[in-house]
Amino acid sequence: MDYQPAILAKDLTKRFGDFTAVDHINFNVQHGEIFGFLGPNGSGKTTTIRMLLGLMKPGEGSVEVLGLKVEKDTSKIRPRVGYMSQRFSLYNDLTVLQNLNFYGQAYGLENSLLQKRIAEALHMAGLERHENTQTRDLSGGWRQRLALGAAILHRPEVLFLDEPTAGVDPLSRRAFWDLLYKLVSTPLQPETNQASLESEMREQRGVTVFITTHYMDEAEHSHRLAFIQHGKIIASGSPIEIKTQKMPGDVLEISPSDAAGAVKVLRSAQNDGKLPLNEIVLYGSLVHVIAPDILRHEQAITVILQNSGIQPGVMTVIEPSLEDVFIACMKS
Amino acid sequence: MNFRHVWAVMRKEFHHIIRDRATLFLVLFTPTLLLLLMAYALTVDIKHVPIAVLDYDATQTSRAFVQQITAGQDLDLYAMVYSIDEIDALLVNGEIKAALVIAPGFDRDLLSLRGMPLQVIIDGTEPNSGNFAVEHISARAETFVDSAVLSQWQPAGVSSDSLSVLDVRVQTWFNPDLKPRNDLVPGLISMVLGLPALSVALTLAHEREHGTLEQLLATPIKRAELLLGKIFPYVVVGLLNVILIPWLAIMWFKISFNGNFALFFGLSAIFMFGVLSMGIVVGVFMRTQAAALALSFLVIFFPGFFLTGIFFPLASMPEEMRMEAMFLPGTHYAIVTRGIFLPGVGMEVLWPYAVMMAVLGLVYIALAALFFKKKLG
Amino acid sequence: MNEKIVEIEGLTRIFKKTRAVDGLHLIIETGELFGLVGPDGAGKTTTLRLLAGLLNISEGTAALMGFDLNNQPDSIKPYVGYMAQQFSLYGELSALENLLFFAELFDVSSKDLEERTERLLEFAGLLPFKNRRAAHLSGGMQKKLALACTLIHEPEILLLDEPTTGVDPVSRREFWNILTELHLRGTTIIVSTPYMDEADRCSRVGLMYAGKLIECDTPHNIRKKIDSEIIEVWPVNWQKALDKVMELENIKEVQTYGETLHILVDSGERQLPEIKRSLKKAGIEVRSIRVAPVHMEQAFISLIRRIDA
Amino acid sequence: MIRRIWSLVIKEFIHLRTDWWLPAFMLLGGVTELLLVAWATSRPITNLPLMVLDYSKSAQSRALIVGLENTGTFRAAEAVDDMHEITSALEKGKINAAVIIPPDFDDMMVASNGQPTLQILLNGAESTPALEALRAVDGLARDINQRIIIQRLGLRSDEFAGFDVSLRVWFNENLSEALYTTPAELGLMLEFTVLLFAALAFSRERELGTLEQLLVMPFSSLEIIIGKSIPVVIIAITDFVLMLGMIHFAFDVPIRGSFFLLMVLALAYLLVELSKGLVISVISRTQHQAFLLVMLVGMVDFMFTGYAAPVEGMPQALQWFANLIPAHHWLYIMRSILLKGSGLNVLYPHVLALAALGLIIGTFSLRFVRRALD
Repeated sequence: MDYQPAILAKDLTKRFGDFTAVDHINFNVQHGEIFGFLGPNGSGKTTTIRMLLGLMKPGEGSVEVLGLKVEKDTSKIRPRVGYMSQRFSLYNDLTVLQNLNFYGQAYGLENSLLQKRIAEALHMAGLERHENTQTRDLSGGWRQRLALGAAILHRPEVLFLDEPTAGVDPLSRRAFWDLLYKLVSTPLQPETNQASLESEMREQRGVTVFITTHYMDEAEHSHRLAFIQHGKIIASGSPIEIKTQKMPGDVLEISPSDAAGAVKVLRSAQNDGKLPLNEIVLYGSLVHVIAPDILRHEQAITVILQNSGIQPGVMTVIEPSLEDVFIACMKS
Repeated sequence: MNFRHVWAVMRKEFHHIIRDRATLFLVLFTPTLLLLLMAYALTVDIKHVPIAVLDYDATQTSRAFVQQITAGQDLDLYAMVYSIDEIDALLVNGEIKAALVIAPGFDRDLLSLRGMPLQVIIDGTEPNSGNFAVEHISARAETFVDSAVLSQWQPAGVSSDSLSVLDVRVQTWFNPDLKPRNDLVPGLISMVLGLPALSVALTLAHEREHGTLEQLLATPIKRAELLLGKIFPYVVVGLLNVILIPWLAIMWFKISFNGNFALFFGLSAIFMFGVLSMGIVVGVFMRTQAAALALSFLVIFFPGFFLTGIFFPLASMPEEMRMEAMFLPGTHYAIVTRGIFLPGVGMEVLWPYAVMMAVLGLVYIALAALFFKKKLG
Repeated sequence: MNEKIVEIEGLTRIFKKTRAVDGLHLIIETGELFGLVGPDGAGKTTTLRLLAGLLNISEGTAALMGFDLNNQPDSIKPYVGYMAQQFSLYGELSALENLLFFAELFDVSSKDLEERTERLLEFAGLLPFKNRRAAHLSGGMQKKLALACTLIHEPEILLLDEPTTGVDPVSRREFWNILTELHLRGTTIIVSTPYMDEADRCSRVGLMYAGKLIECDTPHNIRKKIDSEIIEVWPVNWQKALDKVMELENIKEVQTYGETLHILVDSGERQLPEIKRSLKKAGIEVRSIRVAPVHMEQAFISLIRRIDA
Repeated sequence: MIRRIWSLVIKEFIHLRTDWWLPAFMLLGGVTELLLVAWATSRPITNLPLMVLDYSKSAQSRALIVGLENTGTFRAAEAVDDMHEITSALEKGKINAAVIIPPDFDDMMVASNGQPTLQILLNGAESTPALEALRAVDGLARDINQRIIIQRLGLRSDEFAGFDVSLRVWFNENLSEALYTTPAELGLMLEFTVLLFAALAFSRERELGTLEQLLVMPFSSLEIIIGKSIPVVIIAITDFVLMLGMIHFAFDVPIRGSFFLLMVLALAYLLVELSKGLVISVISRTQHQAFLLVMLVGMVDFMFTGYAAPVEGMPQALQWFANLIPAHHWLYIMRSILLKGSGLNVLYPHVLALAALGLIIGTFSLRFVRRALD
C-alpha cells in the first residue's frame, strides 16, 4: 500500500466573487500529527476547514483525507473524522447528556460503548454533575469542552478542531491538550466494527489532529504549523523551524516597574530613530523588545527607561515565543 | 418616551427588512399576492352545475320543464337516468351535484293545480352547488306553475298581473348586483394586512435566539420604546400595501372606492398598530422563532381568517365567539374597509371602530411591555 | 480621584439550585482596570450581567456610582458600557450604522454624534470599513466594533465579558492597546478573560471560584502568592519525565503544558542543578531546562489547584 | 442506518419537548382552534339584524313580520318609525336588511284584485348575508303568493299540495353546515401544520448554525431527510386523528367509509405536503423567509380545495391548475370517505392523481433537498 498522508491539500483555492478567500494552498498532515493552522481572523482558516470536510466545494485544487478524495468519497470519510466547529456544534436546547447521546448515536456507537464513552467525555469536560443542564445555560468554556467531548466520542482518525479552546480557562485548556496528546500517542484501536481492517493495516499511530487556535502558547505544542494570511500560507514547519526562520531578531524580555509606561517611552524613542528596534510589545507585565543582535541595545534601553523614571528591572534574552513570531510574520 | 430611541430601533428594523432581498420581497408582496389570489379563487360565480334528471312522468310537460331548467348556463344536464340507484351512484362518484326527480303524475297534478310533485336531491357535501341548483329549479318551477295557472284560468279572467300578487321590490345598496367580490376584497384586506404581525412576532424571538437582545437590554432603552420601534417599520410596510391594494382592487377588480382615501389610509394605520401590537405580545412570550410562529398562527392568522366576519357574518356566530372577535383588530377593520369602499362612509360612522382598534393596540402593547422582562434570567 | 465606583456586598444570584454567584464582596475604585478570572463556570459572566442590571439580584447589594442596583437598575445604564460575551452585532447593519444605533439608544447628543463616531472608528481602526456590513467584518474587527459600540456614550464604567475570545493575537493586542488607552484616560474597566497574559495587564485581578472571590490583588502580588519559582523542563519523553519529576523531593507542584513541564520550587537558582542531576541519573534526556519567570497562568493554575485540593 | 435515523428522530423530539409550544400548537392548538373555528362557522346564516318600517300597522303587516321572523334567517325585527333610521343603520352596517311595508298593504292584501307591495333594502356591503336575506324574503313572498292565489281562485286547500319543490339532501340529511365546513377547516390546519414544521426543519438549523455540524456527521442526506421527517409525520398524523375525533364527536361528522383507507391516504397526503415543506426549508435562509413562503404556498393550496368557492366555477385554466394541487384531491377524498362512504372504486381517479403528484413532488423534493444538503 502506498504511503498516504492523513490530509493532503493540493492547490486548494476558493473564491467568493472577487474575493479570494483561499489562494492555492498546499500542505499535508501526517498520521498521528498535530497540525496547527494559524492565522488572523478572516485569513481563510475556516474556509479551508470547510473544504477539507467537504462542506464546501473547492474552486480549484483537491483535497484528500485518509487517502480518499473528499469530493467523491464524502460518505466514507465522515464516519472516520470528527469536527468541532467554531461556535455552533451543539444544540442549545438539548441537555449535555442529550447532546452527547445524539452525537454517539449519529456515529453509530453501540449502547454499552456509548455509555462508556459518554462517561469519559463527561469526566474530561468536568461536566459530571451537569449532565442534565441545558447547553444554553453552560458557560462559554464549558460549552467548548462539551463540544470537544462530543467530537471525539467516536474516536475519529482525523480530528478537525476550529478554535476548540476559545474562552476556555487555562486549567481546562491544559487538560484538553493533555487529552490531545493522549489521543495522538495512543494507537487507534478498532473498537467499532467499521473500518477495522483498514485501521489494523495502518501502523500503530494515533489520531491526526488539524487544529486552529488563537492561543500561540498552545500552538507551540503542535508538531507542525502553518501560518496563513490573506488565503496564502506564509510559513510552515515545526515550531522551532518557524521560530528560527521567521524571527526577525532576538527577543529581550524586560520586567520594568511600569510596563505600559515603558512601552510608550521605548516607542517614542523608536519613532525618533534613537533605537533601531523591530518591535516593542507589551506582554502582560513584561515588555518584549525585538531586534537583530539585541544585546547591542541593552545599554541604550536601560538609559532611556531610567531617564523616564522607570526601573528597567531584570532583562534577559529569551527564546522568542510563537506569539512574537506570529505577530512579526503578520506585520511583515 | 424617548422618540429618538424608538427611531433608532425603527431604523435598525428597517435595515433588517431592506437588506435581505428575499425577505424584503416576501414581506412586501405576500399580502398583495394573497389578496390577488383569494379574490380570484373565492369569488367565482357558480355555473354549469351538472345534474341528473329522473323523469317518471315522461310527458310533454315534464320534458318541457326539464328543457327549461337546463336551458341557460346554470345547470347542465349530465344524464337522464331511470332509477334512484343511478342517481345514488352518480352522486357518490361526484359526477353530479344534484338530481331532479319528476314524480309520476307531474303533468296531471300541475294542470289540475293540485301541486308540483318534484323532488331535488343534492349532494350535501358540497352545498354551494347543491343549493344553487335547488334555487334555480324552484324559481323555474314557479314560473312554470304560473304559466300553467294562467293557461287554465285565463278564461275566468285571471291575468298574469294578478298572479304575482305580492310585489317585492328589492333595492340593494352599495353593491347593486350583490357581487361577492365587491365586499369580499375589501374584507380580505383586513386578513392579508394581518400578515406583518406574524413577522413582528418573530423579530423579538430572533434577537433572543441570536443573542443581540442581551446587548439591547444593557442600554437605557425603555420597554415600550423597544416594542414600538419594532412595530413601526412593519406599520410602514403594511401601509405600502394599503396603497397598493386599493389600487389593485380598483384597477384590477373594478371595485368602486366610494370613500375618502386619506381616511382609509389613516384608519389602516391604526389597524396596523393594533394588529402588530398583537404580534408583539406573541413575540414577548415566546423564546424561539419557531414557537412564536406557531403561536401567531394560532392567535393571529386563523382567527383573522375565520372570526373577523369576512366570510361568516358575525351576527350568525355564537355569542361567545362574537365576544372573542371583538378582541381582534381585524374584526373592526373589516367593517371599516367595507364601509369605506362601498357605502363610502366617513368618520362620523367609523369612529367607534377606530377607537376600538386604537384601544386594542394600546392594550396589547401595554400587555407586551408589562410581560416583557428587561432582564435575562 | 480614588472614590469607590463599584461597591458589592454579599452579592448572590441563585439559578434554580445553584448559587452561580455566592456572597461576593468587592470594591472597585475609579480608574481601575479590574480583571476577573477564574475557571469556567465560576460565575464571572453572571457577575458581569448582574452589574449590568441584566439579571435580578437574589441576595446582597451592589451599587455602581452610588446607584443601588436593586432599586435603580435603570439609572446606571447611561453610565455603564456592557459588552456581552457572545456580542452579536446586527449583521445587516454597517459598522457605522451599528455605532449610530447604540449612540441613539444611549442618548448621545446629535452634535457630538458625528465627531464621536468618527473618533471611535478611527480609534478602533475601522474607519476604512465603516460602510461594510458587520456580518462581513472579520472576527477581530467585530470585537473592536463591539467595543466601540459600548464606548459610544463614553461610559464611566466598562463591563467586558471575555471580549477577546476567538480573536487572533494581532487583533487581541490592538484591542488591549485600546483598553490600556481608556484605562489611562481614567475609565473604570471590569473585564473577564480566560487569557492570563491579559490578566497580567490589569491593575488588579480578582480570582473567582464557585461564585466567590477567593483572591483579589495586583497581578504582581498574585504571582507572588504561589510563593514559588519555576523551572521549565522540555523533555524528549514527556511521560517518563513527568513520572520521574513527580518522585523528586522538595518540589511543590508540577504543571504540564503540552510537552513542557513546569516545576514549582522554593528557589530556582538553588534547585536547578539538583533537578538536572536527578533527571540525568534517571536517563531522561531534556531538550532544554531553565529557570523561568512566574507567569500569571502558572499562578492561576496553582491557586485553583490548591482550592480544589 | 436505522440507528442513525433514530438518533435524529430522538433529537428532534427533544427539541420539541424543550420548545414545548411547538407540539402544543400542533396537537392541542390545532384541535382547539378547529373547535372554535368550526363552532363559529358551522352554523347556517341566521340571526341577521333586520329593521321594519311598518306604515300599515295592520293585522296583515304584523303577520308578515312574524312570517319574516319565522324564517329563522332574521333576528327579531326592530320596528322603526322613519326612513332615516334605516338609512343610517344601513350606512353604519348595523343591519343586513330592512323591510318597508306601505300604508295600503292591508287593504291591498284583502282586496280581491289588490297588488300589495313590499320594499326590501339590502346591505350589499356584506353580500353573503344579503343574499341569504333575499333568499328568505323571496321564500316568504312565494308562500304568501300561493296562499293568496289559492284564496282568490277559490281552490280548496285540502286538494292542494302546494307548489314547493321538495328537497332531499344526500350524505347530509340535515344540511348541517358543519359537515361541509369542518373537514375543510381540518384540512387547512393540517396543511399549515405540516408545511410549517417541515419548512422549519432545515431553515432553523441553518439560521442557528448547527446545520454545518449535522452535515459533517456520517449521515447520508437521505438519512437526514428521513430523520427530520419522521417526527413531523408522527405528530401530524396524531394531530389528524385528534382533529378528526373532535369533529366526529363534537360536530357529528360521520365516518361512513373505511377508516383504514382514510388513514392510509392521509399519510400519503402528509408525505406530499412534507416534501413541499422540505423544499421550502432548504431554499429559505432564515425562518422568517420559510414562514412567508409557507403562507404563500399554503394559501394557494387552500384556494383550490373548494372550501369557499367550488372549483367547477373557476376559469378553465384554474380548474386545470387545481388538479395539480394535492390538497384539492385530498379534500375531495376526505369528504367522500367521511360523508359518502366512498371506497377506492370511486375515489381512484383522485387517489391516482394524489399518488402521481406525490411521486413527482416527492422525487423532486428528495433530489432537490439532497442536492442542497450535499
